[in-house]
Amino acid sequence: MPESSLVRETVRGAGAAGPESLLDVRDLTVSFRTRQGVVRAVDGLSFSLAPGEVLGIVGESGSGKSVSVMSLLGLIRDPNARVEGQALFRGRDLVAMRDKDLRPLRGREIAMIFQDPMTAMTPVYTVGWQIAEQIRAHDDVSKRVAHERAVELLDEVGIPDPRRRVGDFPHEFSGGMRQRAVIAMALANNPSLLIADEPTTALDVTTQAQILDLMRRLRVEHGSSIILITHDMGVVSDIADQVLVMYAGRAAEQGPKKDVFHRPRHPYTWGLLDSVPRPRAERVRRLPTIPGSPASPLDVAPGCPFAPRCRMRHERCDERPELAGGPAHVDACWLPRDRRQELRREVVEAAVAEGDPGDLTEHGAPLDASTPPAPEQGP
Amino acid sequence: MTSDTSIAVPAGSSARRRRSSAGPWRTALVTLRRDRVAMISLGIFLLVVLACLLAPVYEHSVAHTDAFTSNISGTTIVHGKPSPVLAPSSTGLGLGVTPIGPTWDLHHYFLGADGQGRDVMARLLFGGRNSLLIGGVSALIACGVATVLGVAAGYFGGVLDAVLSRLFDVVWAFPVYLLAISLSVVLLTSGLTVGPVHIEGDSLWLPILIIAVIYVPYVARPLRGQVLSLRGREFIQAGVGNGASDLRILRKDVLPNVMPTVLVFLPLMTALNMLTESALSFLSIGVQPPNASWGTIINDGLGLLYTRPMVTVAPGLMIAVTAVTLNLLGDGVRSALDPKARLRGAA
Amino acid sequence: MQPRRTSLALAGTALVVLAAAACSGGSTPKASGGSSPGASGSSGSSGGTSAPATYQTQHRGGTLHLVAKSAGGTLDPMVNYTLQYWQLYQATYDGLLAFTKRAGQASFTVVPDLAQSMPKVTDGGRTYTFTLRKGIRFSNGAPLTTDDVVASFKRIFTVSSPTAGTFYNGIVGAGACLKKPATCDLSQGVVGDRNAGTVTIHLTNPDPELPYKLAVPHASILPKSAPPKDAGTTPIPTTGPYKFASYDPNRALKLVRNPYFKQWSSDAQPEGYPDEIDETFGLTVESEVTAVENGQADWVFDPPPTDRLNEIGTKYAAQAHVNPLTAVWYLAMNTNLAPFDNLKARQAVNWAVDRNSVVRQYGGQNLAAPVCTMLPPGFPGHVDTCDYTKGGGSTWTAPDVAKARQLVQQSGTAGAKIGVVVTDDEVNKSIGEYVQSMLNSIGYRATLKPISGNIQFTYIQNTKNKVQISLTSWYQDYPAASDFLDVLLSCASFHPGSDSSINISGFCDRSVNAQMEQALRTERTSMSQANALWGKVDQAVMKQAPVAPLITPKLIDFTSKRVGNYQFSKQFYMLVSQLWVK
Amino acid sequence: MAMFIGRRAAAAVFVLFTISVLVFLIFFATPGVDPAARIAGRNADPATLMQVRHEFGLDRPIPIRYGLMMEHLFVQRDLTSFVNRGALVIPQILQAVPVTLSLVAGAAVIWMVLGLLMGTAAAARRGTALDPLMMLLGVVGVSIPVYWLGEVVNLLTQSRWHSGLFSWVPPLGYVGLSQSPGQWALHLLFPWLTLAALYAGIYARIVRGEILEALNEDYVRTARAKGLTERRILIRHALRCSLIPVVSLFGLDFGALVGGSALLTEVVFGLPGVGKLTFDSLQNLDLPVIMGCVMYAAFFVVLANAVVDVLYAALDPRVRRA
Amino acid sequence: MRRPERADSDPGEVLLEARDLTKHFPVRGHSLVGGRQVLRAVEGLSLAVRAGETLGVVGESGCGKSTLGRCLVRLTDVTSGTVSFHGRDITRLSRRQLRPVRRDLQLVFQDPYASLNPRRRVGDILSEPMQIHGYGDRRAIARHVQELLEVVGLNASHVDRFPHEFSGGQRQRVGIARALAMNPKVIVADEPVSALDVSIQAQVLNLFLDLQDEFALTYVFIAHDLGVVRHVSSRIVVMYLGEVVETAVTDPLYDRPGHPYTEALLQSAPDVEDEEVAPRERILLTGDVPNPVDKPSGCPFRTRCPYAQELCAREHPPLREVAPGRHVACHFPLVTPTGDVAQHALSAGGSGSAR
Repeated sequence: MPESSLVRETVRGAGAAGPESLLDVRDLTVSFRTRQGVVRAVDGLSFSLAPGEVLGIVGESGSGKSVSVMSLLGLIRDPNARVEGQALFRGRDLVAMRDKDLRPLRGREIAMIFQDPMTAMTPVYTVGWQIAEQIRAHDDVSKRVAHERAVELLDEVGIPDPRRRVGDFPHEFSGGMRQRAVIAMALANNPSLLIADEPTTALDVTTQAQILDLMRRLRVEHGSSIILITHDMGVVSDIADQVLVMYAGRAAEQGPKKDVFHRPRHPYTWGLLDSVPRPRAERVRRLPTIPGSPASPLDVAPGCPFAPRCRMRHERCDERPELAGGPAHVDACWLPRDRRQELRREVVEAAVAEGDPGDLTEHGAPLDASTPPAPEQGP
Repeated sequence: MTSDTSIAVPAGSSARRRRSSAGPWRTALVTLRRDRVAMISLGIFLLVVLACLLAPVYEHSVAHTDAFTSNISGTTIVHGKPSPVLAPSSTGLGLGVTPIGPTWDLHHYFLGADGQGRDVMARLLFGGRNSLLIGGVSALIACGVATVLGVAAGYFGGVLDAVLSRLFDVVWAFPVYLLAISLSVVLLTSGLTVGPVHIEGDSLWLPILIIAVIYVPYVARPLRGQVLSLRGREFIQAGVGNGASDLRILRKDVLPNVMPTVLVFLPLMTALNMLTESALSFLSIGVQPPNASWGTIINDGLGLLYTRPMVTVAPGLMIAVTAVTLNLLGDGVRSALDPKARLRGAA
Repeated sequence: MQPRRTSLALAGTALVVLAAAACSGGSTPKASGGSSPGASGSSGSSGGTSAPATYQTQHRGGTLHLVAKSAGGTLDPMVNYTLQYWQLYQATYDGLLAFTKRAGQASFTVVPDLAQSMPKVTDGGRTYTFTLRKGIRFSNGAPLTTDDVVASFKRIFTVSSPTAGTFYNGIVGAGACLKKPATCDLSQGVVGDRNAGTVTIHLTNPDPELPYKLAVPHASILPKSAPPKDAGTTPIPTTGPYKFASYDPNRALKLVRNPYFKQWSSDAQPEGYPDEIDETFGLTVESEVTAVENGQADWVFDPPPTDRLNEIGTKYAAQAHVNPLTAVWYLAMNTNLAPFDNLKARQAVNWAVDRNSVVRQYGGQNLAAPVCTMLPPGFPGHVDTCDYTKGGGSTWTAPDVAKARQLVQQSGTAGAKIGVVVTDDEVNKSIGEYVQSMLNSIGYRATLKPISGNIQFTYIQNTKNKVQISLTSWYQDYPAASDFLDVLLSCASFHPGSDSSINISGFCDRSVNAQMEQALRTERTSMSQANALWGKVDQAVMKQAPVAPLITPKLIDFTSKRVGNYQFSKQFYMLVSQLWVK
Repeated sequence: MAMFIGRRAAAAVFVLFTISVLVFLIFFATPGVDPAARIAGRNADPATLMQVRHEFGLDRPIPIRYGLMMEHLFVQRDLTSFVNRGALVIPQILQAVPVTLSLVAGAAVIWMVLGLLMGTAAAARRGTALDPLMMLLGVVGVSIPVYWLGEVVNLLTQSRWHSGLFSWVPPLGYVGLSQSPGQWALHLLFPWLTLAALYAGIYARIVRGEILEALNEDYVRTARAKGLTERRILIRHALRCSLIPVVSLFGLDFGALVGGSALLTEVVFGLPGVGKLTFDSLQNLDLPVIMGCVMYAAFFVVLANAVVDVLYAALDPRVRRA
Repeated sequence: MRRPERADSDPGEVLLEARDLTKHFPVRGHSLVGGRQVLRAVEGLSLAVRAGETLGVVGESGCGKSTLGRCLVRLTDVTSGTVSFHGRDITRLSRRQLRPVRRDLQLVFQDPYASLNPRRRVGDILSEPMQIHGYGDRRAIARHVQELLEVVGLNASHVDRFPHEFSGGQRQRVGIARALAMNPKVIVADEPVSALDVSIQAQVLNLFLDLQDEFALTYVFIAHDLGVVRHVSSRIVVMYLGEVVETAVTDPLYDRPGHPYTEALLQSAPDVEDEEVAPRERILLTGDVPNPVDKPSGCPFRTRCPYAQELCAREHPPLREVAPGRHVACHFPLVTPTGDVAQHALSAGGSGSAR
């Protein structure tokens, strides 16, 4: 684990969580009651996070990545939502906690950054006011002190001339500066866990690079753990230690970054890696694609959720695969684990060569029949 | 030739749910139908409308009365005994003549009589027709005119927009009742002649038109704003990029997208216009006697407020109930069609 | 004169020659009434005695609170033409002559006021000579002199007083003054002799009604310093027991005692009782009545709303005073427009109208009585006849709708469209609705046009507006038949195309007109003969039926519990300054 | 800035001009409205009538009459009423303003407080019975004709229950604040409540809607993630941002009411404010006063629009901007 | 599997050309303050699009690339300069005169949600261009609509559906089908994939390429994603603050950027590394893009440029050919005429903030 030396001294609860894990999520399920019945936006998600570690959660829209972390902080206010499972943060179960008890944790122990810096700050208060508010929400300090601290924080996140800019309103900041200010706010109380939900998606590439750089630096300096949510494999590869690939509310694959990026095992991970055109790689004639559209939480296949879009789909996929293959690197797929790299090549070739497979209207990505993969025996 | 992949149906569940394609209109209708408050309101509103439509039936077959003819010296039956409809006072100085109060007998002056000895219940029903008609038709006209003007101002901009916007400003800044009263005073005495069409001073069209004119800016201004933002939208640009004429873009792209807002306005405007009509009638410049509207019945009843408050209270309650149902229905329509629409604060 | 809210002259009223104002207009009803016996329970009830009361000092003092829906316009006594302020002018301004300020019939008597005695009439009725009383001062302290009198008469013309052309046009020089007020020169018409203290008025023709005309507020004597234009809201110094202290037409009017007043004649100008009198404007009549009931105000100027009558007549009977008025409410039919250019159509209306229904609309038989002629019952010249009552008779008993329908059929006007123009207040509109309903029942297609009381009266006069039938009323100005018949129905009163054409029917019948002229001439010699002639004129008019007389109304005065010494002058109604609040 | 003020002023002048011309034309298009005969008096001699007509300039062509009236109204400021002759229009209006202001300001305080409380409470208690109940109450308020409510209130407080429950209620009318603050408030109490009943509901609904919308905003999520209390989130963040549209709407309503839209309430309660003055002048067809009132009202509406812009800037820093 | 560089081998005729194109927007300060200012969205820009090529336009938000796209298809009027199509100046044509041009010149929009009228059925949307341009009778139009749907990989039975019933990718296919309806020669695609999920993005990109092959289309492809632009383009235009800073054939540009800005863009782009490699050294730009209302003097990029010198503040660098086929607007380009990396760039880059 990198940077473990930088972990702050923290008091750990006596809970069941392993001594090194800061956050231990087990079987987290978030479901919504809708007119169409109960929809599971997150379905049995488990992961753990060590202090100082960066976990990247990757997935497309609707994969449940945001919902899962929001549920940890009790930020899902929908009365039709139901959160189950366990999320032990320093031994205390966040899921079971009442909002009243959870509130002191929010912002102080666990801070969060959201996607759109344009709308993340209340437009009618100055940036400094909002940072000071964050500080004073948890620390009993005077307004002056909080204000001074806000100036320092702005300086720390690289806002030029912070003493002047602290009195600016959010709209007077550019997008990048706003995201820096949001980060400053998140770091104000030195949280041990920072959750960043698509922090760079709305930013330009040059700004994105700056922000990622900033996060990398602050993580070292503050020793916070980070959960980074993104749809961009490039961003994850830039910063994460651990990667969790989500599809349709479930983990498709998770493990250390190196393993997931260089020896990806799940066909969905393959797709994510291969279908993105790369600025620095050789150009290809056609991009290998994942057929179909991301699964809607309203309509998840009963077995392997990815099956309808999978070129390697077979009968076994009617059954739900569990995460397996561990210890550190696990995936939820019925394909034989030893042949995965080989199969990946086949898929790419098939994807590129293949003509239009026709409209896959209702669940039915035709399987590439040329290589019927041998199903692996149960997990 | 083909693209390399196939497409899955997006919101898969919809595949199960629906056979044919559900347009935004139908979706809205479904949403509206599920809105219990709106549906109950609609039900009550329709009941009121129905009752008012049946006014002649009530008048002739139930109450056996004439809602528009004075019956000053007539008699009716109360508890089986004939009593005068208008009873002169026989005590004290013998001053004043008091109409009969509510008998709660549907056949004989259920809600009592007014100063002319007419059946208040029957007039209430007839008055409701006029109130609803004026409210509804003026709302339709106001919304219709406002749509045309607001869309034109927003879409074409430039001089047309400047002229229309100033015009809206003028009507807007002209205090509602002042404008209404000024127009009414003139029109009620002389009627209105536009080309070959002459509208008599006692025509229902006068209050309808007056109220419609007053409220045009209330609808036109927000619509103009909406069209202004719509004009920058990409699907309009796409139309331009295809070489579509303004008329086509207006018809195919702009109108269908402002219609929901207009529809949201409609029930709310109807309620508002009904209230305005009653206020005008209160100032004696709405519907002209012996015709009735709820407002004029209130006004008639104010002369009897201390002796026969029912004459005033009943139409007041009818207005309130109808306006409440329309407002609630409007809320339902809004959440079904255009949750962001703002009726007020259009400036 | 009339009780209506505003009234600028318009509304109001009155006028006519002599005395009391007649008025009508569309205003609200004024009720009146006392006819019925025993009606008012209060002390100085209606007709009251005419014996001069001795001043009761123990009742002196206090503040009298009057309420009126709205102000009566300008405060200038030479311009204002409303009953509302004429009533107050009785306690403030004086003319050379005055109507006796006493209850009952005595109030029709003219007595000397600022003049020591009744004028000396010479030159065949063309010259009147007055001698001023001595020692009278205006409320600003200035003594009253003959200069003030001369200036006042000139001022009638310079301010274009409403009656300048009808009351005072007989003064020598008046004709030129009417046309060019700026250069008005009455030096030949009104001559003052400062040393002798006399003022002589020269007329171009004899005018037996001049004393009445000099007793109305338009002939008030004002200080010569009074502005040569309508003084508006600025009070002009007074000679009477009170003066105006402040006036805001949107709020209130306030009268306080005139410190220079000393009673010189209890008949012409008695000392007043309250120390202060204020009149507050702006409440609805409904709340005015409530305020009086709750003791928050002492008297309501406006007629009470019909829904309060019963309450007033029972619970507050002791505070209500009902007095009969010599007035008539009638329908004026335009004799120059279809269908009422047809005699049968006009007669049909007279046959069909149920005057009892109108009485009920007005407030019941204790507040009004049916009439058949223009001259009200008890009025000089009145004869009990009724051409249009079911089964005949000399008084009205019931309508004959069948006959009316038949006449309509015969006239060939059946199915005609008729617009009934009434004012939009409660009572008038209500009667209007009845009339409309009645017209429909005899075969017409009638619609109702209620219009603002402020314009209805001029609107129906102007022939350009093509009014077919309208509801209006006339309140006597003074007890002479010419006030009704000559003013309302003579050819001279008909001015086509003008807003000021009091002959609303546009009725001009040569023989009837000749009869009227003869009656007028007879007045110079014998009033009783003249009155007999007027009675014939009345019948002749009704044969032609240009009008349909409906009712004669009564007036209710509603006072608070603490008010005493109520006295009703037939001329100017309740004597405000004589009320006791202590 | 100067540009902005200039543009605004030009627009305002245009609006006022157009409205005054309209009023003038409407007035003289009405048959029977010619004030000469009314001023001259019943059965006036034709010479007198002509004299009056001349004196009041009624024999001049319409454009000149218009010009004269405007000159008297704005330049010489000595325009007088046709009906209550001698009563200057401008002082009449100025005198009526405090009454209207008292009425509207008091009612505004009540309806804003009620509206904010009800709206916020309803938004905060969304999903409970409180929410629909309050909203229904709001709708009822909007749906009742205000004059009717006023008359019923008067019936109860002045007559029916005056001898019992409401014996403390003073008679209708107005008492100046400087005269007696207690009586001032007492006299205005029911007018305030009546007028506020109309608006409180609307504002509650608007506040609720805005807050609910604000509660879905990202910044509220941020605030929650900051660990702020729900109360603070609701009030300092959601409500604060919701105030922007609410306050601007308030400015417009307030302006219109001060400008005379409180007419019905003033008439019913006998308050001698601008609305009542307007009403009376219309009843009397008193053109100078009508003109004055209309100008005044339009001015207030235009002014309110401008003030709302300033308010907007004060409340919303995005508009303020450097 | 490299894609053949058609533009290299066979430069077609110039179809669409912009000369000295300038587009200014008046900016009214917010309601209370501020006079009129001018937002210089595009300034003095020239480019030429040749038949059959794909011209990629990259740049960060606010660089004017979308405005450029709209000017090219005359969706907005230009402030000055000309746009010509097939050699004909279309800058001043009226809407009526433009109509025939529009058949050949189409735009595909960024937001698949905003670019389709939510209240019209797909069939209606697709048949609109045909109705406008008189494609044929109803049945012909209906048939063609079905063909179009199939061409873009949608089910022909979807004609009666509304846009909201489609996923983002499918909507974008509808948008493409609409652009194809009248068989255009040039399609200007404005960020056509940036709103799509990554897995869908690849599908749509492939579709673009396939359609180009099938219908011999010419594209102007506007995007901010360097990978995407590289994938589809044969030639690239890099924009910064409304100006072209570099233009070159795709691969050389990506291999050896000639303008410091291009270099910074490339280095900033996050990328998945196939193998474990040492973290790349990269130059991070500091600060944000300046406000286009208030552009820096001289070289617009100088405020953020690691190599900026005093000359850059003084003089605006013209766009000049620094190597064959390669134009750079920089006083100190990073490549020499032979295509090598310039010396100063190496040194500056070395000392740059490699973090």
